[in-house]
Formats: sequence, structure tokens, C-alpha cells
Amino acid sequence: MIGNVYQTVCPGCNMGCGLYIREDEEGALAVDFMKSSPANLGKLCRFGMKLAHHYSKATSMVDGKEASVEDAVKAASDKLKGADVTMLGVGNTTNEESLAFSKVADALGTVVNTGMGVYSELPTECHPTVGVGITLDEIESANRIALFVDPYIQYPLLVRRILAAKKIGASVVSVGWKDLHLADENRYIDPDLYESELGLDSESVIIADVHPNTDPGWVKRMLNLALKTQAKILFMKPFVNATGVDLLCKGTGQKGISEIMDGINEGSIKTLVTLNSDPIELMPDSDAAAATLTKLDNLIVISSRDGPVNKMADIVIATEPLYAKAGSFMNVEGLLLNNSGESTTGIDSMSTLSQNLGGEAMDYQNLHNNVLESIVQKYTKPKYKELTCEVLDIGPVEEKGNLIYLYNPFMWFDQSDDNDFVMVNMNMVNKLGLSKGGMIALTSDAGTVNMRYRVEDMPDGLILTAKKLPVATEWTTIVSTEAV
Amino acid sequence: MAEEGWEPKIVAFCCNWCSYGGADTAGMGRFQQPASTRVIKVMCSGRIDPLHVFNAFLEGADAVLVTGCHIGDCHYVNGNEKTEVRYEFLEEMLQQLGLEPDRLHLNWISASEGERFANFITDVTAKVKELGPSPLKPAGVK
Amino acid sequence: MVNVGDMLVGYATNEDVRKRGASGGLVTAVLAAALEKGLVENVVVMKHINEFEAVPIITDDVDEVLASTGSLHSVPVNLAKYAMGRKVAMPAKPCDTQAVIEQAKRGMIDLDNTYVVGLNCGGSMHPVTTKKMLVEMYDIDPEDVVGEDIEKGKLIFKTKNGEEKAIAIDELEEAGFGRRESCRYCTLKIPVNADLACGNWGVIGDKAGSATFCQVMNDKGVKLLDNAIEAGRIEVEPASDKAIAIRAKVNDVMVNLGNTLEKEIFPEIPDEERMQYYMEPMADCIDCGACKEVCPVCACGEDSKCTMFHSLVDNYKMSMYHMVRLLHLSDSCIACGQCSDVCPSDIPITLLQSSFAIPSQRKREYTPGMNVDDVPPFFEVILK
Amino acid sequence: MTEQEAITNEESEEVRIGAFICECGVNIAGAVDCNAVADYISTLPNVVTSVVNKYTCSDAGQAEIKNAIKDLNLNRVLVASCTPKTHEPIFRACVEEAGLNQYLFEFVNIREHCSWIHMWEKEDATKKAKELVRMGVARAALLEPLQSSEVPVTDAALVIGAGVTGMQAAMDIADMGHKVYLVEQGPSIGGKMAQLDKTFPTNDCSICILGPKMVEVARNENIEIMSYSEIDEVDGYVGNFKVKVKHKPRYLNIDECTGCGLCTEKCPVEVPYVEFDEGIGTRKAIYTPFPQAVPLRALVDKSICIDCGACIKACERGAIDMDQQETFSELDVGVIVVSAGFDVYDPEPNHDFGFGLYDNVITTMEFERLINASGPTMGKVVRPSDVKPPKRIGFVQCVGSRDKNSNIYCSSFCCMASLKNAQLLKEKYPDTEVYIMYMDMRTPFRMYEEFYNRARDMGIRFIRGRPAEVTENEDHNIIARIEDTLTNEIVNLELDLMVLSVGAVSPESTETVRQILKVSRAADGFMMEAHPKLKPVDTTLDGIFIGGMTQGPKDIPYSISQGSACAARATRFLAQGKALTEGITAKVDEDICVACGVCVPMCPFQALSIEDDKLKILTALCKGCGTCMAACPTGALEQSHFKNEQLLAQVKNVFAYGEV
Repeated sequence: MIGNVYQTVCPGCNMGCGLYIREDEEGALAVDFMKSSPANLGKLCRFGMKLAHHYSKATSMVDGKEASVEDAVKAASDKLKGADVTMLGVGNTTNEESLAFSKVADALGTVVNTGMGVYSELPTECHPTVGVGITLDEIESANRIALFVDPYIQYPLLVRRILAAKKIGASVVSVGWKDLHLADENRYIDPDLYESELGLDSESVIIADVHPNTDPGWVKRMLNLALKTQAKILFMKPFVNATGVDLLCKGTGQKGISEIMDGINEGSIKTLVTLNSDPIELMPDSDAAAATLTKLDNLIVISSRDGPVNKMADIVIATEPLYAKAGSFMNVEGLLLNNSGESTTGIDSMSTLSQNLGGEAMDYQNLHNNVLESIVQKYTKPKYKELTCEVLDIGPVEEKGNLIYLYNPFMWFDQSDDNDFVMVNMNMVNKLGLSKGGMIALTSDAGTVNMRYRVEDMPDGLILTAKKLPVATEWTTIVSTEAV
Repeated sequence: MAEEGWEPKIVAFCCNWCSYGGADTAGMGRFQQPASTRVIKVMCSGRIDPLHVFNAFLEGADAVLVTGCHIGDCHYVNGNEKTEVRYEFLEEMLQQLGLEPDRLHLNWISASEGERFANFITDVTAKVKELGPSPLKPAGVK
Repeated sequence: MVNVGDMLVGYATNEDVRKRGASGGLVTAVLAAALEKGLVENVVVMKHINEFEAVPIITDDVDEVLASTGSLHSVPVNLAKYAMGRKVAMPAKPCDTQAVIEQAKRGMIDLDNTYVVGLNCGGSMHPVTTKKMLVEMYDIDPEDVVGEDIEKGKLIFKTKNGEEKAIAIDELEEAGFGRRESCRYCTLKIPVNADLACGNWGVIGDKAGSATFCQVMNDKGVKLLDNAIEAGRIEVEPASDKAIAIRAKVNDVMVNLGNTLEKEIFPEIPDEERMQYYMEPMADCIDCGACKEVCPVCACGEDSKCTMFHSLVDNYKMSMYHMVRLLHLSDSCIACGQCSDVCPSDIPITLLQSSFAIPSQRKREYTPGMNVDDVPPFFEVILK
Repeated sequence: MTEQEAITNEESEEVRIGAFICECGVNIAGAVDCNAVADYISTLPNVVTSVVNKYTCSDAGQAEIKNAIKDLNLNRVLVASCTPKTHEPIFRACVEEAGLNQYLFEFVNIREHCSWIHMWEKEDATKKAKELVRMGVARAALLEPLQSSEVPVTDAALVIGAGVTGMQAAMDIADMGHKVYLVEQGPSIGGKMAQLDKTFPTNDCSICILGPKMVEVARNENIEIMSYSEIDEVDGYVGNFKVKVKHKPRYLNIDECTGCGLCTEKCPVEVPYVEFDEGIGTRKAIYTPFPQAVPLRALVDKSICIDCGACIKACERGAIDMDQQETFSELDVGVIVVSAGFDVYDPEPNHDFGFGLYDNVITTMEFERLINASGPTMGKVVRPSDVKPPKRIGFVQCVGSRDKNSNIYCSSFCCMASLKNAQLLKEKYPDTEVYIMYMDMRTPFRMYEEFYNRARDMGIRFIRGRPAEVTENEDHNIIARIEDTLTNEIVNLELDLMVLSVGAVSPESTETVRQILKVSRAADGFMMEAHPKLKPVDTTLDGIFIGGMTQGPKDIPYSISQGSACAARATRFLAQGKALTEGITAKVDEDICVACGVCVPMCPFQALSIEDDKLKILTALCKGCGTCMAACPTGALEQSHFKNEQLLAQVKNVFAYGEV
């Protein structure tokens, strides 16, 4: 065959969209449609279509100079031996690599943090409900769907599922930040009224999402809503293998990524090892995150992708691109999806690292079997669990800013997309006297930025962005606005 | 029917040699017209791209006029003949899309036909006033 | 040797290829010979993964060509774009052939360097819907299927234990299964625009199932067959008049089916509801660009008029991207169904494109992709 | 915005627009509140200054622009005033003098397109003016500097049509030392004037003043006469026209033939001589056009020649060659003057005033041939029905002119022509009664009015009215029933001969030349000048000029002055030896172009070609029309000064959120 064709899964979110990556003779990549893939029938969203620009190859580095992967692993071993290490693996890679990473954690006597701080604030019997969602086909048979995400922008392959449900009579209520075309009702109501106003019952489905910056109180509110209305609930997550990683690292003390960054700032964390997880891309304020990382003594990055954190790392262990890895992923409904690639550089490096640190050696096959036994229980894939815990105390509600991040795959990788605009409603346009085709100036204590704006039907005073902005410090920020 | 006092807004693409000259001659002849139309000059009607017509409708035009030289008079030999071919596709497409036919017009007007230009603008404005605002007009656009 | 216009029946001399072939393995043999004898540098083939999955690859290895034999009804891919910029031979359904010719009109494919072995096509199916159909209608486990065929208006599945089950296509399509929608109203069943037009229609008597009917359409077709005969890869003999008649009859049946289904599939929309009919589905578009990426007729690169002058910031009532494409394709759309297959919002793009393209093409008595010298009407220059 | 785009935006310096709203005295200010427009425009982005002045095109107005450019270092100028047709070159020159590239200038028409057509809706006119200028500002911000390219000019001129205008133009150019190709479709130069007897207002004999000029043209060694030849193809652009001329076969060798006429005597075939004698006289199958013809050479009318060979035997020089073929020649010329002349209105089709029904109703041209001394009747005016001299002759004016069912224009020469012919009749046959039936006698130039008084003094009777009905009595006299609007009486006039004073129309041959040259056509069918007042002999095509009847009906003095005018305008290019072509041409973005070749057949000027997978543009040939851009599916092809983003900026700025 001329060039190569890999069967893989899109790393944009945990929907599990299958696709082919074609590599021509010169190594140029192209996306091709895998129509037999059950989760998405070969269909891809904006991020999936631009994957050819996503897989930028990483290069192994030691102290700023290029090095072989072996040297990088050796250097890392020396640095880590006997150190107090914090490990971050959000699930942007295969189950097998994640398991290998947690074996390295065992050798170091620590745990792998998935960055999802939410889990450590939830009773354990809620974990399975948050971890594994209902099957995607079940969305199509729901009679009422409550949307707490914007499927068009955040998890686009949900759109066709919801439309299919509507075709057989389902009603859709959107409780997001702006009117959605597929929603029959758009309700921006006080969260306390959700239970009484949204008209949900046991035949309904709630679609929300959980990501490293989610406010735990919000997740509890979602769980309470599901508990009280008996509705099923599906938590989408922004990482391809978030579900797999959650199941693999179950029960370990989960530090949220903000918690880790605070730890670095306070000096309690001196050494950080990441696996395909770039805090600069993951945190809402990239500059602040980069500044924090400079405080580390040792920053070791194991990654298949080149990213801002690689440039700051003391040591970079470069693994093969995600599509070429031998391994499997688990999507939101607990479906195991396999790569067709056979490369195991990542696993072999971590195996050497683990041995250097007194841990056990490992190879792909035993990791894979382990995955099948531990999280797939030998071909009976994990099912959605009805909620059994009692109502949770939501705790103090954070005061929200008016500039709100609409997290989407492009943002999680800080990858440019021609979404270079913010969204406002017509009242704001008229109030500020914005000129058509003109710009709006957003100012926060982090500075000012002029952005083009798109008019949407949404609540007054809010500004939405699907692109990371230098003025945003949190996932919602208070900004002042005026015409340019 | 549009509410009272509503004035349509019409975008007219005029070719530099003939229909723009026709608009000038209409001015020289003081042929009064409704103030509904905004003329955009192009060098030849052949330059008018369906892309521009679509953008005009999507931006809020209640009607779009494609004008140029009479066949045989084109300053660039057969620019207007190519316009005819493209216009045919454009007309079919917008009709299939459900846009009222009276919102799109093709008219060959020479530099000396001032009165014809003025009458054309007046007729189209009246017809469009009858139809009301275009279904493609974005909210809040004047 | 062979001449243009010949109607032949032939088969692969290699017993294994002949047996594994859908009907005689002639197509695979011709492609293998073309590569072997240096007629072409590469061959586009479908690399089998399982019965319902295969991926197009470009190969220079004869064994990979031989391994790709056997017809696949549930891998609906258009192969035109894989032939670009190469000296290549390729198997081609009628819509693949049309796309190759449209790309040739736009200078993207050099027809002299592209040998198109046409395959008759009764229509293709979507892999995931096919698996669901097998379970619900045929009561067959998809894993057991070893072959399938469309004959006499019936869809036939063969299983490992030699069993065969057939159900009428219209019965399947009423239940929401069967062929993809664009295949249902397609009326180009025999690729008369290819170099060779091969298939099992008209293969009768003792040869049924083990020979391929092959019509030589042009000089390149002659070269392909002569080359394969010289390579000792195939044996051909003239088709009997009865065979030719039967092939024509099958074709007529399928073409008439296409015409009748077209009337059912395309709704009569009253004028005042037309704008809503188009705006409603298109409002769910997430602007991913897949329909342009997959369209085998589009020759533009990443930047083109439909993308450069369209931006989500405008939030128009209808997207500039779709309006420009509806116009640009109204004379070139071949209704291959790829755009509907890849639309993440399940917008019936092919149906919408066709409801513009079919009237426009019929009015001009122009069929895209049939003859490389036909200038697309949009670029017709009438010099009086 | 991808990073790459962000960088290029930073590099291009900040846009600083100066807007100058013109009041044009009361022409614009009468309906548009210019100050309100200027105030609104000053609020728009990139606008640095927005001022109103009474007459922007005046020296003071232009000075204000130049100062503003220097003081406020403007890099874009916008003027909102009248039509670019007349004033854009003035303002482009003005900004260029202040050091700003002339294409960084945007012109908004708020007079012809606004104030003059909304004179009584002041509010709407002002609102529209604001929006038009807003559109202009949006486009101005995106304008890019352009250079108009210089092309060398071939030092030769082509004159099409050797009537009196063409001969004058050819001689003037030749006298200025430039080579001239004078192409005439007829066998001889001289045009219609050669058929006339006398010419007003001095009544001197037409051929007597035309003949010497014809000889002068023939003797001028800078002029190469191509008689009996037609223009077949014209390519190229100003300074570099490639002209293909078809030489129709005369079936005799023009160098050998001396015009002695021996062959004509022997030729047995005789037909009415329509081309010259309006069918009154006759000619042979082989004939010389007329005695004073230049070149004085014979030619064979193959359609009636019976190949008897009599002429071949008769010709002492063996010049005749019956299977001579048409030949072509390729000319390289810098400029082209078109003086293709006219035809008289043909009253035959609708039998105006009984023409074609009654024998004794003739046209002025037929009368000219009758009264012409070297004409078929040796100058004796006779009635066609019985070849007797007519006692009572009537001239009917405005036939085929100032008439809704034919041509609404006045042909300008027919009144004076009838006065002349009436005077000639009175002089030759003092006792004949001469009537002129007219609507208005138009005698506008020097000595014309005296000519008119002289005619009256000679007893020529003027009837203010035209025959409502014309009938013929048994001895073929014409009975004209006229209502004399001055005396309000119905007059029944019996005439022996009625002459229809026919106007001028543009002939078929001119229409073909016009389409070959791509000169635009006026509503009256004649060729259209660039501007009726300011550019009467220019066309919109650089390097092509039109003069004489081909530009519209006029008399001989006017035609000759237009001949000289064309020569003067054309020789500017020849004298400078270079010409500036328009800076607006096609440009292609190589990264986006996929070389699909769809644009190539779109270009009528063959400026586009695909060479090794790349689009090649011959900018010298590109006229900047833009039809290839609209065909290009990728948008890689752009027209400088009319780029897609510039046009779309105008479209988008027609609309706004708030009221203006």
C-alpha cells in the first residue's frame, strides 16, 4: 500500500467518533470517513474535520536540547527517584498507556490525578453515574431531553441523536446560555426552579458535562435534578478516554487541575509529570498557568503531541501520534473502541521508567488484557447506573461573571479555529451602539481585547465565547463592554 | 403586507459603461425615483458574482437588480452574455429556494436610456413594497 | 484482439481469484494485469477489513489487488478523489466514473492516465443500517455473512453455512432499510461512461456466478483487456445475443425503478413553504465542511468561494456556504449521496442539492460526468 | 483570524480616510443636507476628516484636498459629488499630485444618483447620501495602490471609411508625419459627397472641391489607400491593434489597369447603377465607379458577369484575372479612426408619401443624380414616368427624421439640401414652380440664413405643413393634400415631381465594424461617443475615435471638422509613442488557484492561459472586465480595485442596525 491508513478515534471529546487517518508517501495527514463506526457513522464535527492539523508530533527533549526517547526516560528516572511527585493524566490517550502511567505512579508510591476534581467532592456511589453515561441510542428513545450543554458547539455529534429523538416525538428543552434551533423551549430560569419547571420524568434524559473546571456544586445540582425527577443523566466529558481513565483510577484521591495549580503556586508541589495533558491548554487562563509552571523544580512531560507545556518542560518523552498507538479507548457509553495502530513507544518508555523506579515491567498485551478484565469485565461493558445516593448539599453558589466560556474541543487544545468572535444579543448591540460588522471591546483586570461579535438570542448582559480570550481569568469572568 | 411607511431597500449592480451611465442620464434628465436603491458600480455586468447577490439578500436587501449593457453593446465583447447564463442559474436557484421572483431582476439599460432606468427603479420599488420585507432579512437590520 | 463496442463474457484464469470474485473475478484480474505489465503505476482498491468495512487504498502491490476481489454493497465510498495526480487504474461504480470525468473537466484528473474499470451498480447500502437490517429483517448474525448480491429486485445474503436469504428491495426500503436514498433514484446503473462496463447482469447458463459480462466502451477499454489477455490473466468470449438482451432488460428494470422512486422521494413543495422546507434542516448545520471535503465533484482546495466569504460571525438566516454550493453544484452534482452520509447533523444534503440540480440539469439536457468534452453549463460561453 | 492573517493586518499601516462632501452649488445642496452627511461620516471608523465644500472640483476645492493629504497624511481620499464619468480623472490627477496613488481614491455619486432624482424628498435624499458615502468609506478602507502600465504605441493609424471625414483625418495624420492605412469598402474613395451635384451654402460643385482632395490623398506618400476592402478582425489594445483587412477581388490586377475604360465599352452586360446613380443610370459588369474615382481602376461585378471574355480581349494590358481570390493583410496600428459614413433613409418599406407606389416620387439622392451634370441625365431634371422636365416640383421635409415611427432625431442637413436643390431648379428652369413642404426650416450656421432668404427671394414657395395624403392622377402627377398650419387652409397641390428630403441612418456595414471594434451603440443606431460634450470624437475604448456621419447625422462642414478632431485626438498617442493602460486588471492568488482552467474560455481578450499547472495572466491584454472572476470557483482570481471583499464591503454597508 502507498502511505498508510489508520483506524482511530477522534480525541476531541468522549463521544468516541471513529475515523480513518490517511498518511501519504510524504507523511501528510488527511481525515477519511469510517462509516462503519457505530458512535458516529463516520460523521465528524468541525474539530474532527481539522484533525490533520491536530497531530503535531512531539520531540523528546532533555533540559531544552533534543534527545533520544531512551535518554529522556533515563533522565526522567534520575529526576523522579525518591522525589515527591504529582502525576496528571486527564485521559487524552489510550487505556493501556493510562494503565502504564498508573503503574509508574505505583512505583513512585503516588496516584494518577485525572484532573476531574469533582469526583473527590462526590459520594462514591455517585461516581459510576457520572463516569459512564446512558448509551447514545437511548438518547434517541427519550421522550424529553433537557440540555445543559450547547450540542452544536460543545459536543456536535449529539445533534443528530437529539434530532432523531425529536423525529419520534421527543420534546427538547435547552437550559444553556442561548437559544438552540433544535430546542422546543429555551429556559434561562433560576437553577432552583429546574426541578419544578423542566417537567422531567423517568422517561427523560438530562445531558450535562463535566470537565476539570466544572464547579462541583453544579454537578451536585445536576445529580439532585436526576434524583428528584428520576430522569436518566449523561455527563459528556472533553477527553477521548475520560471514561476509561476514570474507571482505571477509580477510588484514588482525585485532585482537580486547579487544585494542582494552586499546590504548585503554594510550593507544596515541586515535581509534576503529565501524560498527554497540557495544563496551559486545560486552564482557562493560559498565561497564568504558564507562569505557575515556572515555579516547579521538575516538569516532566510524556506526550504524543507538541504543545506549549513541551516548550517549558525539563524533560519531554515523545511518544507516537495518538492514531498510531496500539490501544483502546472507552467512550461516554462505555463502548470499547480500538485503534488499528501497532506502535508501543509510549508503553515501552513507561515500562522502562517504571523498572528504573523499582516498579514492574509491562508490555502492551498484558496491559490490554488487564484493561479488559478491570474495566470491561471480560466483554460485559460497564452500564449506566441508576442514582441511589440521597440529595446532595450543593453548598455556596459561586458568583458568575458575564463572559462565559463555551468549552469545546478547539478550546481544550487551544487550537485555532475560525471562531474568532464572541456572542451577544441584540439588546447589547443597541445599548452599546455597536456598528454592524464592527467590534466590541471587552475589558477585565487582565486587560482589553477587541472582538468581532455575532448576534444570538440569549439572556441580556451575557457574552459567550467559544475561543480562549486573554481577558478571561476563570471559566466565567466579569468584563466591562463598549463599542470600538 | 408590510406595515405602513415601510420603505424597501434595493441593491443595484450597475456596469460602468452602460447601466451606470443610464443612472447618470436619469439624473441628468431629473427623472425622479424612490430613494430605495443603492447602486454599486462594477466594470462589467460579467463581474457580478452570484456570491455578491446572495450576500446582498442575506445582508437584508429586499430586491437585487442585475443590470448591464444590451447584448452586442458590451464594452468587453460578451460580458453580458455570460451574465445571462449566470443569471439564469441564479434565478432558478432563488426561485427553487422560495424567494419571490419579483425580488431579483435582470435589465439591460444603455447609457442613454435614463428614463428607462428611472421607470425600472420605480416599478421594482412598487412591486417590492407590495411583497414586504425579504424573508432572508436578518432581524434588526435597517 | 478486442474492439470498441464488443460485448464479452470472461473470467479470471487464476482459479482462486475467479472463485472469490463476485462473478468471475475479471475486474480484479484486469486491474492486476494493468499493474503487472506497467500500464499504470498504481491501482485504487478497497482493502477489506470485514464484510461491512473496507477502506480505499492506493497500491503498487499485485497481491493487494488480488486480495481486494469481491463486490461490497455496504461500503458506499466515492473513489474519484483517490485517482488524482496519479497514473492509476481503478474499479468504479457509475457515480465514481461520473466524478472522475467531472474532475477531469476541472483539470484535476488526466483521463489518459486514469483507466476506469466500470462496475454495474444496483445501489449501495450504509454499513451500520445494513447490520441492523440483517438482525431485524433477515434474522442473520452479521458476523456470519460471507457475500451479498442484488438480483431481480431482491437483496440476497449468503452465510458461512452456504445458506442464502433474499428479500425484495422495496419491502426493505419501506421498512426504512435497504439502499441509500440517492441510490434509489439513481438511473445510471451501467457505467457507459467508463472504459469498460463490467458486471454480472447477462451472465447466464453454466457461467452464472463464475463469469463477468464486459462491454468495451473505448480505446482505453481495449488496451485494458488486450493487456490482461496478453498477461494470461483473463479469458473472454463474445456474449450471446440472449445474454446481451437479458443484461439490457435488467438495466431497464433498475432504471425504471429509479425513475418511479424519484417521484416518491422528491416531495412537491408549494411555493410559500419552500423557503421553510430548505431553511429548517439547514439551520442545524454546524459548519464542519465535511460535505465539501467529501464531494467528489468539488475541485477547490481548502480555500474556495463557499468558505472564504462565509463566516459564522454573520449568523445569516441561510448560510452563504450552502447557497454558493447549491449554485456551483446545480450543474455538476451527480447525486452520489456522499454528503448526506457524512453530515453530522443528518441534513439530507444530497436530497436538497438534487432538488436544485435535477431540474437545472434536465432543463439544459445536460448530464454531468458523462463526457469530458461537455462544458458545465454554468461556464457555457455563447459567442453570438 | 488565523495567526498568519493577523500578521499581515498589523504590517499594513493604519487607514486614514479624508472625506470631501461636495455641494456642487445647489445641485447637491438643494436636496441633500451636506453638513449632516459630513457629520455622520466623521463618526465612521478610519475617517480622519470629513468636510463640506461648495465646489470640490474647483481649484480651491482641489487645493483643499491636496493640503488635507499633506497635513493629515491621509492615505485614502473619498469625494462625494457628481458622476465619476466626468470627474474621476480630475480627482485622480489631483490626489496623484499630492503624492497619493491615484487608485487610493473613492468616488461616490450623490448628484445624478441622489440629489437630482430625489429633489423633493430632502430627508430621504440626505439619508441615502449618508448610506452611499458610508458604502464608499467601507470600500475606500480596502483600496490598494495600483500602477497603470505603459505600453509602446505602433507609429501607424488606421482610418476606416474614406468619405470626406476619413480623407480629412487621414491627411491630417499623414501631414503630422505618421503612416496611415485608409481602408474604404467601396471601389473608390470620396464617399457620398462624390454623388452630390452642388454643396450648400456656397453652391460650389461637389466633385470640384472633393476631387482635388481625393488626388491629394492619393499623392500623400504617408497614406496607403486600401480600396474595395473591409475590416475583418481587430485585436489588441491602444498602441497595439492587430487589424486583419479583407481585400475583395476586383478580378483585375490593380497595378496593370489604367482605368482607360476599353473593357467597359466591350462589356455586353448592362444593369442599373444602384451603388452610385441610385439606379437611374446604368453600368456594365466591368466598370470604373465614376470619372473622378481614386483609384481610377475598374472592377468586375461577378454576380452579373457572363464570362464572355470580351473585356479580357479588349484590355491591352492583360490586367483582367477572372479567378482572382480575396486576399487578406495584417496591419499593426497604434490608433483607429472610424468614419464609416451613413446611408439615406429608405422610404420604400413603408412607402412614405407614396414612394415606390408612384413613379414621380423620388429621394434627394436620386434628385442629386438627376441634376448632376456628370450624372446619367447630364443634369437634365426629368420625371421618371415620362422623362419630361417637370413644371411643378415639391420637396417634402423630415422624411425618416423627427418621426416616431422611424427616427426621432433631426438629420440636420436635409433643410439646407432642399433649399440648395430648390435654388438650382429655379436657376436652371426659372419658370418652374418649386414648393418646400416643411415643419421647421433649420438653418443654423454661417450663411445658412442668408441662403434661406435667397431661396425665398427666388420665389420658392414654402408651405408650413407636410402632405397628409399623396395620390397620383392618371398622368402620373402627384396630388399632395397639405394643411398649411400658418394659414390654416387645406392645400391640394398638384405636382409633376415630388422629392422626399430623406434623413440619414446608420448602415449595416457600420454595425458590423462597430461590433468588431466593440464600440458601444447609441439609441439612434449610430456609434456612441464617450461623452456628448466633453469627448465628442472619443469612444470609451482607448485609441479608437469616431467622426463624421458614423457618429450621427451632420452636414459636410461639421463632418470635416470632426475628421480633423479625430486626427488631433488620435495623433496624441502616435506623437507620445506610449499610452497608459488602465491599472485595473486581473490578479491571481497562486496558493488558492487549483489551475482548473474554468476561467480561460471566459476571457474574450485571450489574456488567460494554463501553463504547467499555473494560471498565467497577460496583463497587457487584460481589459479588467472581471467576467473571469465571477466564474472562478475558488475566488483565487481577483480584479484589482474591484476585489470581492471591496464589493462585499459596499454591499454590507448598505445596511446598518440603527437608523442613519
